[in-house]
Amino acid sequence: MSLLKVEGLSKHYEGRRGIFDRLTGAKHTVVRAVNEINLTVEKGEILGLIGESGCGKSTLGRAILRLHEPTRGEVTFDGTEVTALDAAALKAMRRRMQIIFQDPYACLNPRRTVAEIVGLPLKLHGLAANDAELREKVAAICAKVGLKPGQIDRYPHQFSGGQRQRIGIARALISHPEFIVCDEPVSALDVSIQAQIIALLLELKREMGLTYLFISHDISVIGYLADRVAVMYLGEIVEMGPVEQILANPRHPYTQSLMSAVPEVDHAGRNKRIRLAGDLPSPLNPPKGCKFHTRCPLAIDACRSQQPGAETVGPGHTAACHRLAENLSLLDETQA
Amino acid sequence: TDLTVGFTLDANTLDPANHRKRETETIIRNMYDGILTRDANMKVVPQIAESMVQVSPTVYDFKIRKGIKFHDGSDLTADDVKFTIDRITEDGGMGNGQTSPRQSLMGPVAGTEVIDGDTVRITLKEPWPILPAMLPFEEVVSKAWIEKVGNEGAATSENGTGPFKLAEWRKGDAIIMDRFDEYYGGSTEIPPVGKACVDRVIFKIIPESASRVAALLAGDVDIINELPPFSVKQVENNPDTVVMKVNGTRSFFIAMNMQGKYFADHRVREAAAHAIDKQLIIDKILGGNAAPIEGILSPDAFAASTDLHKYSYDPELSKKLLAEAGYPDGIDITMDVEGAFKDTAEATASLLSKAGFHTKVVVGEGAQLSEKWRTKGGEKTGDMYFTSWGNGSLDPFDIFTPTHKTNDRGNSAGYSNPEVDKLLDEAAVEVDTVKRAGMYHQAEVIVNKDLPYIYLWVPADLYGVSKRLKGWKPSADSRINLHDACIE
Amino acid sequence: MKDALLEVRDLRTVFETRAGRICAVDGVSVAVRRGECLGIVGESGSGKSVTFASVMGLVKAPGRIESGTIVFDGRDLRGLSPRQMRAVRGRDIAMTMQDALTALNPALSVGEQIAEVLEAHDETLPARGAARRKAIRKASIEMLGLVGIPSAETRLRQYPHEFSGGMRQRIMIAIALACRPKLLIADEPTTALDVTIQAQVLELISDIRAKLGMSVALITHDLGVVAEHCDRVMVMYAGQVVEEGPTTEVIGAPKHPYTQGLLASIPRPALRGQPIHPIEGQVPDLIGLAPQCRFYSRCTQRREACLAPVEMRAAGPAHNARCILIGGDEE
Amino acid sequence: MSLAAETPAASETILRRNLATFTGNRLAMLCALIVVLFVVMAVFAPWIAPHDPNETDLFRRLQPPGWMAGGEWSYVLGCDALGRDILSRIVYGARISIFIGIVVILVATTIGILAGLAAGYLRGWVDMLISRIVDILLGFPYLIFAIGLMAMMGPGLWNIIFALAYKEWVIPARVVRGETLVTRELEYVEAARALGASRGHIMLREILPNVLSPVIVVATIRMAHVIILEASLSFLGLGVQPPTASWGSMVADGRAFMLEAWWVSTFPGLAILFLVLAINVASQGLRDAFDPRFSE
Amino acid sequence: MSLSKLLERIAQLVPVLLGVSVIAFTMMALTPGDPVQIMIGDQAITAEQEAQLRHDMGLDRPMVERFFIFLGNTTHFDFGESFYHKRPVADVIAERLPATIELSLVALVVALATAIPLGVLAAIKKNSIFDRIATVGSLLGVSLPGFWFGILLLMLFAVHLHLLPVSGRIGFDSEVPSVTGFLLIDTLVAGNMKAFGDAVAHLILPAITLGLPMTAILMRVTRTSMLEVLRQDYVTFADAKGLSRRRVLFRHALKNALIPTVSVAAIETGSLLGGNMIVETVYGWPGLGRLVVESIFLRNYPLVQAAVLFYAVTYVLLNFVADLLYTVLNPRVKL
Ligand SMILES: Nc1ncnc2c1ncn2[C@@H]1O[C@H](COP(=O)(O)OP(=O)(O)OP(=O)(O)O)[C@@H](O)[C@H]1O
Ligand SMILES: Nc1ncnc2c1ncn2[C@@H]1O[C@H](COP(=O)(O)OP(=O)(O)OP(=O)(O)O)[C@@H](O)[C@H]1O
Ligand SMILES: [Mg+2]
Ligand SMILES: [Mg+2]
Repeated sequence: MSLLKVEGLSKHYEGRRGIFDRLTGAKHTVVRAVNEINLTVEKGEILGLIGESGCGKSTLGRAILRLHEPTRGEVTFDGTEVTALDAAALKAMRRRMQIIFQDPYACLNPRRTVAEIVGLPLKLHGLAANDAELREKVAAICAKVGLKPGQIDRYPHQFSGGQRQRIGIARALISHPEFIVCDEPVSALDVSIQAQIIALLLELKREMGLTYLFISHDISVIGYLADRVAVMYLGEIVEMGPVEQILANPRHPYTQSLMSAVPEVDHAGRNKRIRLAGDLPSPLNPPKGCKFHTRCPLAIDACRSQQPGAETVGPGHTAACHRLAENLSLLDETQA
Repeated sequence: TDLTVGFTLDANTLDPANHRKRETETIIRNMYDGILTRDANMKVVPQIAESMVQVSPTVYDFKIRKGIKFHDGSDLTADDVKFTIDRITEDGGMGNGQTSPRQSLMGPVAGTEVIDGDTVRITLKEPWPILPAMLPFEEVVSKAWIEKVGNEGAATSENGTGPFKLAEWRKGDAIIMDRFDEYYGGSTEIPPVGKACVDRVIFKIIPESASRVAALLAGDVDIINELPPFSVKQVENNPDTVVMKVNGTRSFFIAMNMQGKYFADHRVREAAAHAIDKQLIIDKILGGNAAPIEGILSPDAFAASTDLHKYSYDPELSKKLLAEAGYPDGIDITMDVEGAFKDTAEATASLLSKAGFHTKVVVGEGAQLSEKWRTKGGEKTGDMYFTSWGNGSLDPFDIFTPTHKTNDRGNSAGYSNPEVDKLLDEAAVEVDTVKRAGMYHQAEVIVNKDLPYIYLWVPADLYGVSKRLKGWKPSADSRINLHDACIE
Repeated sequence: MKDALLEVRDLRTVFETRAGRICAVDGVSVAVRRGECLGIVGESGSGKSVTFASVMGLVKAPGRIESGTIVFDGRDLRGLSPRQMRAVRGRDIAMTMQDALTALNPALSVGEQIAEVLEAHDETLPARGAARRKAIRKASIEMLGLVGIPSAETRLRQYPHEFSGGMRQRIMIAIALACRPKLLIADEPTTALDVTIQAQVLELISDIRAKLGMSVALITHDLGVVAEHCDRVMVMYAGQVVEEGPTTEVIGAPKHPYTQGLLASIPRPALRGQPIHPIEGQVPDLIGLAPQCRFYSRCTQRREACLAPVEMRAAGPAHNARCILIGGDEE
Repeated sequence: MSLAAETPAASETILRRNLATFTGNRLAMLCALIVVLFVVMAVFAPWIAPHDPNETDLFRRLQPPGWMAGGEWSYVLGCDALGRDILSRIVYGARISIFIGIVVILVATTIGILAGLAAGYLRGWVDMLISRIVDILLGFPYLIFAIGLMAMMGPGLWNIIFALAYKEWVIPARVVRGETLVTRELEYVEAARALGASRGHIMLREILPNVLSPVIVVATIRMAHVIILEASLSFLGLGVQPPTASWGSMVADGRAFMLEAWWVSTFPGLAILFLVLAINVASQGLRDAFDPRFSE
Repeated sequence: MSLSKLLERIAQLVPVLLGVSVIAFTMMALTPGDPVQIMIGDQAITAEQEAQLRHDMGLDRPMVERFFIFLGNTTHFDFGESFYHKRPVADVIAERLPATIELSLVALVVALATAIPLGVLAAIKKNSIFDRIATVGSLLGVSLPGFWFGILLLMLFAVHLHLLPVSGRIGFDSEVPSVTGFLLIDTLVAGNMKAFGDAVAHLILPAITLGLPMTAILMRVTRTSMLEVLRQDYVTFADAKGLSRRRVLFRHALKNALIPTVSVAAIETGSLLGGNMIVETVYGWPGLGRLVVESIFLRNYPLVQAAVLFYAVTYVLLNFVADLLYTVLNPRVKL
């Protein structure tokens, strides 16, 4: 059984409607941030989640943890339906499911010391008998993420970005969770620091047997550490599969263009490039049919009216596109 | 020429029958004349009436002068006078079921009629000897005009018979009046008779007393009312201004709660009376501009007694009396007072404190204090109430009765003496003035002994006046009549 | 360098702050040749932006240029009066900024923001009146067209918030290029953008560079971008240039341990399963630096000699690096 | 895994750092000192005041200050209309002004913080309700509201405090609500939620400490304001009871004598000015130190 | 702005006005003191006459009924009759309004006209002597108790120097027909420059006393937001474009910096209107504030209630105007 199973998960943000909008029957402004997502995460694996800014990656991560109450759908964690838990049970469940945030500055309360921040889960869940034990545990986990014991009584502003990210990781790990949503934990960091954190996360995973949902917009990072990848576009997963498959043989035109847009040191002088026109459409008024058709060079009439369903294109590899059967490559199309 | 008066308050309305405010009347009085009026010595004299005859204790006849014109040019008739009085005295007399708020000022009027063309007869339900003293408070309006413009029109415009007619009313700022050139001349008993002297008079509203004084010193205004006593020197030292004063009609006194714990005891009241050095306060705070009193009546009032026992300033005696009453260490009391009289009350309180009455002054708002003290027989709380009572008519009826009759509206002390009640009731309807005066004297003597109040003083009304001004004198009823005033 | 458009020598820019004196740019020498694209890479705070703000004369208090020469097209920019400098800015040297959302004035229409540069610098315009306005309008529309924004006429009336991130970046580029500058300083033009949009914008800059024959200084911390777009690259670390040279050489055979570490720490799908080797530690604080190799504390190959000041050394014909390991004369 | 480079700072707290910034500001420090002096003066009034502030002596009525003809040095600042020593009354008056200032601000800030936190964090109908109340109270002119309340409740020290606090809480509430709306979206709040923290914990332990510094800044500025408001109420005759001295009522009582005895209202007026100015300058310093967004 | 948003704004007024009405009504109703008693004072009255008066004033009905009558009448702009003026309250207020509005507006304009340039200058010359003086000056401005300062000004300029008039809105030599009620406008309409000068002379001291704290606050706000804006990337970018200093400062920076100034000005104008009874008292200015305070003391319920409603409406409208101004200054904001 998968550790985490997400079925038909949606999260819609409803805009405020004034009295008169209601009287005149004006429509809600609804942001369909996440739409009908199905995915599973196996124990011990890293599922990479990739997509452009605003496509709903963070929302999905938070909806899974019920940090944002999902609009529809089910999340099952280790056999328990998270979406059906009451407040007390949910609190207990939060020991087991944690999150690491993108912004190392905003994710730590500036008015609390490291010991307080990292020790908070122990306090909340009554995991430490007394202060001494709490400090001991905090010191231990801090050491594990590479912070010095002498630093635990300092405030976040006294640390650099990379160190702050370590504090955030320590906080997520101290209650010994099994599953962690990593919401772009490295994108705010400099290259050299980024590598430190990635190495740390991999090491911790190995040591503690963790499972990650790893969100990033950087294909290189995902390609380096994920076991499987899900590609999101405008609130939906357009392609999902083992990382080697996706890298070597992306089937969805969006995945293909994403890959080719990444500037890479190794590919210097590459002259093949898929140039996508336009920007990500607004989730307020998502296009009908296939969400990608407005930017897709391969779009046909069907794409404009019908939404494609996910089809299996390889072992564990699915994609949602009307033209999968033709096995086209965008590169060929646009270079022609 | 213009004459400007720096005046404390704006008129509420210009309708003579629809207000209850002295200041409003002062302004209105320069545009409207009354049936009767007073001269500078407070003597009641005819104005629009040519003469007054008391036919019986309850019937008065007024012969109306001929040739008086309203400002709109129409002639004044006896009908207008009847209309004026009916409008005030009849229930619903204002129209729309409204009754004039001035009704109660006219006592028990039963009705008015016009007899033989130019005589107006007022009939009373019961004898009320002070009707002539009260009539100067009312002004005559034109029936036709009121019927034309209605109460709304009368509130903001005027059509009187007075020496000035309204030019402009800048609400809250000033009322500007022009001379009425067809003025009949005013009361024949107050010379000079004739048109007003100045072309234009302006009542400029300056509520702050310091600003009012400043305006006078700066030459912006020619007369200011309510000159504060401490500014007298300033005004006198200024080469262009002088102070004018006139005996006031408002008596100040301290009510002692006779239903309370301490002041039910006569010795305590007496002790309090001896604790206060009236003359000191009059000299130091009121600048000497007040007359001490030993009874409620002002020295100028009808039947005021001059031979009442004086409770001299004697703090030792106070302490002794207090000790006798069982309070050798003195007592802790509060003294309620309205903000306006705070300083004199505090000075009084400090004198009381020195004599063993440890007095805390509590400043309250007029509305709240009258609810607390003027309970008309209801329960009373509190110890002392530093207050005053105005008596524009200078008739004891209007001050003695309300403050001393059992459970009457102004009886803050909760005083009750059947003998005094009886005297006051009888005096109110006694037509023989000598007898009436005797009754009041008798009552004063009793009250002076019973001591429900500590009678303090009657302050003089002070005016600051420019030396350019001639022919004007202040009046004890605090009116400012500008008919005779001239500017050099 | 004889064909250098911009030549900066020994630039030192400092900030006097309450905490102490920050030497943000410490003896930086840089040259941008005519028509070339120079990439400047380095971690956050390494002095990339301040170096070019110094060139533009835009260092604001508490910062100031302490020493160095800045020669642009034969003119010494440091000797110019503020007024003369303003004439250079926007006309000869233009700049785009990292975040287009904050760099475009939210209160002014896009049209006005383009027009005002033309108004300020373009001498070919008619002197005044309707003709001038018309000419400016025409030029503005042309610029928006150049950066690929359709229906420019209506777009000119709109405000920055009505555009997407990529479009804003293009508008900023349009503004920068309005007077056909000789040098474009592009300060992290794509960091805030998504990869697909980033590709569009970078391609646009390359296209225009070719079309107008201008030089570009492309500031970034993405080595991939440099690899794909720049002729030469300069690596900065803690206020100093640590390595510079042709892109292929620097990326293909980096000489400085920092550059090497940087390249090694980029996670790449190719390295799946293998451990990456991050540079340990972090960038030193710029206050009170010792006169030693700035990379000393993080360097895996550090030795005693690194504790003395280290100068740039030639590592190839046009390739220099600031490391004692170069040239074999290590002690 | 080790970190070679160390962060520079020793173990200092934000508070200490802010205080250091604040103490570095000489003018602000001076003014803070003046405020402290005023407080000391208020607390030790009986030992400082040369005379009994309520001791009237009609023979000293409107006696000029010591240095003027007719003045006495033992009554340095002269006497008021009842011959009371103005200096002593100012010293005692500080008690009223400062007490009212502090209590009103404490009460209002406490209420305001709770209301603002609830509105900003809980949103929904709580926010709706609180925001409407805030709107209503804001629509009410301050002085008219206070005068109305004073008329309703009658005079008295505590009534003044109520009358002012009733409306004053709205200001910190608005500030806190605004800050909370921003802070609640920050990731550390989300992190606390993800860890299973309760709403109470999040509001009081995570958000509150972070919205406190603007509140402190606003509170000091408002304290200056409240002191003037109290004085204004006293000026309109709705202040504390005599003979208790309040600066506002001293100015009010003295204004009538402005022409003949300027000292009666000028010295208490200056006292208000100095205290309020000192609080304002000090709070400006606080603001620069605690809320860098406001400072340059 | 869309119609529905406009309607929404108006709808928001309703709960505020209702709340203000309820508070104003209950506050007055709970205040001890009887208007009839106050009106009668010391004078004689019989119980029937008193009952009659109370009836005429509408005070003989139960409180709840009075409240609903008040609400009902208010909906069609009938605020009842002033107890003492015996005229519709709306008329009495309307007569006093021009004075109050004129004074407040002039104070506002003076405040804005001095605060904005000073604030900008202080921001540009940050930490200069000028900045320091302006900072201290503005702190002084907010720290001066208006009632005391007003008296000082009055004593100095009117009494001792005789430069300016002591009180009132205009002298009596200059009569102008009332067109708008705003004397500055009326005198100009009448073409009477002497009267205009006179009206200005009367306005100077009250406007300074009233406007000074506001000037101080607005100056600080402008300075702070200007400094904030000057740090923004778009200002740097504008500099990088080689624009003239003037254009950068005024077109790019100031337009954005004014946004907080506008919202603070809206709030402060509300307090100008509602807070000027002190200034009106000191300078004998025939405005609404003084009337309202007098009316509270006299328990003139209808007038107080109507005036408070007026203030609330003004407050909401001012904020509305500020919102409209926002959209001009900041196109991101849409109503
Ligand atoms: N609280 C919210 N209320 C309304 N809309 C929201 C909210 N949070 C997110 N959205 C919208 O939902 C969409 C998805 O947002 P989300 O933050 O999940 O994107 P993302 O993929 O994480 O983007 P990024 O890479 O920028 O972090 C966006 O259009 C965003 O505007
Ligand atoms: N206004 C300033 N005041 C104080 N120090 C400053 C200021 N601006 C820059 N610095 C300092 O100068 C150094 C270099 O800054 P710079 O902006 O050039 O870095 P950068 O390489 O552009 O970094 P990034 O990639 O983050 O843009 C920083 O360490 C910073 O501390
Ligand atoms: Mg995200
Ligand atoms: Mg930079």
